[in-house]
Amino acid sequence: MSRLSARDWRNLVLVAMALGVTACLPWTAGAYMLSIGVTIAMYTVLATSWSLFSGPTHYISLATAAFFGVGTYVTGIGIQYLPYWTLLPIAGIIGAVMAALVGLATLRLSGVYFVIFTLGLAEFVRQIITWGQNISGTKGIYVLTSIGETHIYWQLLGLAALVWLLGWLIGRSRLGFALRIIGDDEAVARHSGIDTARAKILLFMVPGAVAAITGAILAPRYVYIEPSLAFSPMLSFQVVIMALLGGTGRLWGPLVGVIPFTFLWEAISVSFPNQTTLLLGVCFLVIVYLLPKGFVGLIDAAKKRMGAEGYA
Amino acid sequence: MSALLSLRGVTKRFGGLVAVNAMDFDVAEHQVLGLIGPNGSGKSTTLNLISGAFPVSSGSISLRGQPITQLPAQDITRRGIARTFQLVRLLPSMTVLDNVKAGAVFGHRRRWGREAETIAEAMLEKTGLSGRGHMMVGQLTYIDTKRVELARVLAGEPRVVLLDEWLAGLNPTELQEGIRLIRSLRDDGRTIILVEHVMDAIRSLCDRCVVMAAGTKIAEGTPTEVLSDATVIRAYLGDDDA
Amino acid sequence: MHQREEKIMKRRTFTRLATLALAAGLTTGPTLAQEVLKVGAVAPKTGPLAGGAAVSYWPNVKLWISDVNARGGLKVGGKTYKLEAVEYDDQTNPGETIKAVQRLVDQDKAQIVLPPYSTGLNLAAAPIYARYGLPMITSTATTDKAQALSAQFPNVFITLGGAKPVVQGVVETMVKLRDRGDIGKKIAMVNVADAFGIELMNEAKPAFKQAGFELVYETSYPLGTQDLSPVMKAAKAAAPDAFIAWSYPPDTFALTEQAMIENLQVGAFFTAVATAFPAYSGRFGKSVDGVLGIGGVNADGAAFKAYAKRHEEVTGAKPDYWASVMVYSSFQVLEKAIEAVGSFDNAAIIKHIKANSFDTVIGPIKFDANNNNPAFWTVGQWQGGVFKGVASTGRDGAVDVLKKGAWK
Amino acid sequence: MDVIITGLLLGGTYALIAMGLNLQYGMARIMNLANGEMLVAGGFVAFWLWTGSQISPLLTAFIVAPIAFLMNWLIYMVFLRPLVKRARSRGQLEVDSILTTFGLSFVAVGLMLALFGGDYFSYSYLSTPLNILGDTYGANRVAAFLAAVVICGLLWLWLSRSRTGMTIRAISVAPDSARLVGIDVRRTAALAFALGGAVTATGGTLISTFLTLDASTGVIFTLKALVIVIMGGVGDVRGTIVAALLLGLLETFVARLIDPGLTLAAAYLLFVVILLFRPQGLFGRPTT
Repeated sequence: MSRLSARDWRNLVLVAMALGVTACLPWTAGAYMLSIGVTIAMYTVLATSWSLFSGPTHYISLATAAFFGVGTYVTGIGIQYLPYWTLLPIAGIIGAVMAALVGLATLRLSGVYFVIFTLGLAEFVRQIITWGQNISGTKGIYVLTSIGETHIYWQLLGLAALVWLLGWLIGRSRLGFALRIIGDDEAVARHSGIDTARAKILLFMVPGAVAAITGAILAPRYVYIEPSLAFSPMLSFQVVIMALLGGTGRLWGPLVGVIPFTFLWEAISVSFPNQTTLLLGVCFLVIVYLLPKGFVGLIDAAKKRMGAEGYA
Repeated sequence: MSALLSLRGVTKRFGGLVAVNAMDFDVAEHQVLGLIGPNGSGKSTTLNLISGAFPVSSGSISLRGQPITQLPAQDITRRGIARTFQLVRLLPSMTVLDNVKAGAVFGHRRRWGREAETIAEAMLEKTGLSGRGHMMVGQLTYIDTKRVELARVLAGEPRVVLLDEWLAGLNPTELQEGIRLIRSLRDDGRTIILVEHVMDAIRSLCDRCVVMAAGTKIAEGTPTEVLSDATVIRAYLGDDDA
Repeated sequence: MHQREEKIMKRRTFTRLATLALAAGLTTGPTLAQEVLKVGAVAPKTGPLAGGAAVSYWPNVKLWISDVNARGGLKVGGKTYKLEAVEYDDQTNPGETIKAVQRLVDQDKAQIVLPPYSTGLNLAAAPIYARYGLPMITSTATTDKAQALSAQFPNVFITLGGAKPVVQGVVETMVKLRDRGDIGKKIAMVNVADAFGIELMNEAKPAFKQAGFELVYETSYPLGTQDLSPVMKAAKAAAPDAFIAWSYPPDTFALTEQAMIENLQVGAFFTAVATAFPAYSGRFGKSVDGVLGIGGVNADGAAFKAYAKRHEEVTGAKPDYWASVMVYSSFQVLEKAIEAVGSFDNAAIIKHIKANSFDTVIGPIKFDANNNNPAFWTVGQWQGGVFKGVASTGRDGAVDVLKKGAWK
Repeated sequence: MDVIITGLLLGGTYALIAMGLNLQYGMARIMNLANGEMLVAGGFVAFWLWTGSQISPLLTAFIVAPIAFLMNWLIYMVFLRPLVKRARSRGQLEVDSILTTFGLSFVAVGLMLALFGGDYFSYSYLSTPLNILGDTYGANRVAAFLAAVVICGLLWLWLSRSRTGMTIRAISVAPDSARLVGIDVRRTAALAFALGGAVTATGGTLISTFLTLDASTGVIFTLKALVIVIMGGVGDVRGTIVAALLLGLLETFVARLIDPGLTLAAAYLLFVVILLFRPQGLFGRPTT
C-alpha cells in the first residue's frame, strides 16, 4: 500500500465531513425527504458497488436483483432465530459466495451471455425460493421489527462509506491495478502474469456481497417479503441506468448519477401519475443517447475544454 | 549445459490444418536463438504455443526440466517466460511508467510499491525511455511504443524473453538502434528467442538458429550454417532458381 | 352479449384517449367556492398487480369520490369539502408505495390517504400510516396474522379476512353439496406457488381431511406457467368429484378453459381470484354457470344493484363481484367515521371505527378486537350470469349453492 | 404419449414467442428487450377486433403482420440506427441496444396502458376439444402450433432459398465482410428487425387465443424468448425451433411426471447447463 499523499488525506477528510453532514438528514429534513434519502442511499450503494466491478471489466451485470432478493430473505428468515446484527454479515457472505459461483460459471463467457445469464439468475433464484417456500409451507414472511427509516438510512450510509473505502483501497491495491490492465487489454493482462478469471471473480464478489447486505438492511422496511417483490428485475436495470448516467470511470461517478435520477423519477411520478412508465422509458432513451459516458464523461470533457490543470 | 527450455514433438492443429508439426529444439541458458522461416511457416504459432497463448495439440514443452505444456499464459509468464506481441499492444488508459510497472508487478519477480517503481524506471533507462515515464502511450512514436513493450517484458525479470518480430516495421536508423538494444540484452546474459525476418539482425545477434517451413523444422545450426544450407534457400526463395 | 361489451369497449377506450389528451393540459377550471380536500391514493397502474388493481381498485376510487361530491361533498365539523383525488402509480414496488404515501402526507398535505392495493404493498406502507396515526382500512389485504399486525400497527383494519374463513366457507359449501348427494368425497386441489396460494392450500388440506374428504390429486404450479394442460389432465385422471384451485387471474382463466377442453365432469368447480371478474363471464359466457369462486356478494340486494349501475355509468366498466365492493365499502366506513367524528382528528376517527358498526354496500361492517372484519363473503357462484354469494361468515342474502352441470 | 403432444404444442407456442427475437438479435444484432411488449400488442389487437367486431384472430394475424413490419422498421430507423452507427464494437452495440430497448419496453407498456387500460383481457376462441391419438387438446393451441410450423417453415425456406434471405444470413454471420460484397448491411438489418417484429406480433395474436395477457406481462415473454434464442444458437432459425420444442417437451415432462412447481426452475437449469457447456448454443457457431 503506497503511502498516502497529501491529496489523499485532503480527500479523506472531505469525504468524512460530507458523510457527517448527510448523516444529520433525519433531524434536518422531514419524513418525506428521509424516505427519498433512503432511496438515494440504497441506489448509491448498489450503483457504486456495481460499477466497482463493471467499471474496469466492462461486464454489464443484471444480477443485482438476485443478490438483493437473497439478502431480504436472509433477514426475513433469520430475524426469528438470530439477533439482527448477525444477519448483515451472513447476507454478505452468502452474496459473496453466490457471486463467486456465478463468476466461476460465467466469466469465461463473452459479454452478452454474461448479461443474459445474470438476468436469468434472478428469475432462477426466485423459482427455487418459491418452490422451497411451497415445500416447507411457509408463505410470505413477516419482518416485524422496531427498525425505523432512520436506522435503515444510517446503516445504508455506513455501507456506502464502506463501499467507497473498499473501492478506494482496491484502486490502490494490486487487484485494482490488475483490473485496470484487464479493462484496457485482457490479452496483455494474461501475458503479464495476471490470472484474469480469478481477479474478475474476486471483484464480482464485492457487488454480490454489498447487494445482499443492502437487501438484508431493507427487509424490515418492506415488513412483508414475497418472491415477486424481492426479485423484481426492475431493480437490476435501474442500478445499471443510474451507474451509466453517473459514469463508471470515477468512484464518485454513480453518486452523480443516482441523485438526479431519483429526483427525476420523483418529479415524473408526481406530475404524471398515469404516464409514469411512459416517461421513464423516454428518460432511459435520452440517457443512453445523450450521455454515453455519463456525467463523469461530461465533467471530464468540460475540464479538458477549460484546460484546468491539476488532478481530479 | 542443460537445456533451459526444450520442445519435444510439439504439434498444433487448427481443425484439419497442421500449423506446427512435431517441433523439437532446445534453448540453453544465456543463448539467443533465432526462429526463422518464410511467412506462414509456423514461427509465430510456435511462439504462441510456448507463451501459452494457444493450447498445444500434442507434444511437450518444459522449462528447466519441468513441463509447462498445458499451463495458462499467466502461469507461464509467472514461471519466467515473457513475450512481446507481433502487433504492439500497450495499455491506452495508462502512463508509460504504469505500462512498464504492469510487468514488474505481475511478472516472474513480483514487486509492489516503491520496488516496482524503481525497477520500472530502471527498465525505462535500459530501453532508452528515461524521463518519459509520465507521458501517455498515445503520444509515443512507433519505436518508442516498442521500447515500452520491451521494458514491460524486462520489468518482470523473466528467465526467457520471446521477441515476436520486434524489429518489424522499423526504419533503417531505428533498426540499428533496435539491434543495439537487443545486443545489450544479450550482453547482460539474457536468454532470448527471436522470431525475425531481418537477416542481418539474425546474423549479428543469434548464437543458433532453427529454420521452419510449413510447420516443420528443416534446419538447425549457427546462422552462417543455416543461411548457406540448400534446403533453407529453396524454402525461402522457392524452387525455380535453386 | 357481445354488442354491449363492444359499446363499453369503445366508450372505455374513448375515455382513455380523452384523459391522455387532457393530461397534457393539466390545470382544471377555477375551483368552486367550496373548500377542496385532497384524497391520496397509491396503487399499481403498471407491473404484475396492475391487472387486478385496474378492475377492483382504481374505478372505486373514482366512483367513491364522484358519489361523495354528487351528494354535495364531505360534511366535516359544519363545513362541506369537495373531494379531489391525488393518484400515484407505485408500479407494484413496495419502495415506491412507501415514498408515495410519504409524499401524499408531507408534500401534498392530503387529509385522507386511502389504503394501497394487495397484501404486500399494504404491509410495506403500514409503518408510515402508523407513524402519522392515519386510519388504514385495508380492503385487498388477506392475512391470518391480524392479531400480530394490529398489535404492531393499531391503526390497521382488515376487511377482506384471512385464509382460514375462506377455506371454511369452501369446505362448508362442499359439505353441503356432498350431504345433498350432488358430489362424492373425492377432491382434486391445486394452488399457484405464491404466498397467497400456499397459505390457502396449507389451511385447506387439514380442513378437508377433517370434513371427511379424500384428496385424490394435489399439486402446485409456478406463477406465470404458460400451459396448465398437464395439471388438468392429471387432475382428470384422478376422477375427482370436485375440483378446487387456489389460483391467480391468469391461471384462473387458463384452468377454466383447460377444464372445458378436457370436459372435466365435476359436481363442483372452484377457482379463486378473478372468477368474480366481469372479464371471466365475458370470456366464457354461458358455460360459466355453476362455477364457484372466492368472494361473492348479495347480488340480488338493492344496494349492490344500485352500486353496480353507478359503477358502470361513472367508470365505464362493470365491477367485479368480490374485491370491488369490498374496496368501495371500506371507503364508506372511512367516510362515515370522519363525518361522525366531525373533524380530522385521526385518533378519534380510529377509536370511532373500532367502536361502531357501519352500513355499507355489502351490508353492516363491525370490526372485532383485532381490527378484523369477521363478516365477509367467502364463496360465490355464477348463477344466471350473476356471481351470487353462497357462503359467508355472517352475511345475509346467501343463495343456495347449485350442482355444477356439464360445460355448455 | 399425450405428454409428447402437449409438449410439442407448448413448443409451438414457444417458437412463436422466440422466433421474432432470433431474427432481431441473431440477424440485426439488436438485443430487443421490448420483444415481449410487441407480442402483447399483437394480442391486444386480436382481442379488440374479436370482442369488437367478431374478426377471428387467425384473420387478424394477416392484418397485424404488415402493420407490425412497418412499425418495427420505423423503430429501427428512428431509435436503433443511431446506435449501430455509433457502436465501435459488437459488444458495445449489444449493451447499448439492451439499455435502449429496455427504455422502449417502458414506453410501449406506457402507451398500451394509455390506450387499452391496465386490466386483464382474455377471450375464448376455438377453445373446443380436439381429439388427437385418443387424447383431447385445445383447438386454439393446435391452431397456434400449425401456424408456428407454417411461419417457421416459410421463414426457414425463405432465408435459405431467396436472395434477400441469403443477404440476411450473410449479415448475421459476418457483417463486416458482407459489406465488402456489396450488401447494404444497415438496410438489410432494418429489414431483418422489422420482419422479426412482424413475426413476434403475429405470434402474439395467435397465442392470445389461449393465454390471458395484460399491459405489463411482456417481460415474461421477453425472458422466455431470450432463453430459447440463446439455447438454440443466436442467428440460427433451426436452433430456435429445436430449442423451443425441447423446452416445451422438458417443461411438460417435468410438470406431468415430477412436480409442476419445478417447471420454470427446470427451464432455467437447462438454459444454464447449455450456456456453460455450449455457450454458442445447440446450433450456433463458436463466436471467437
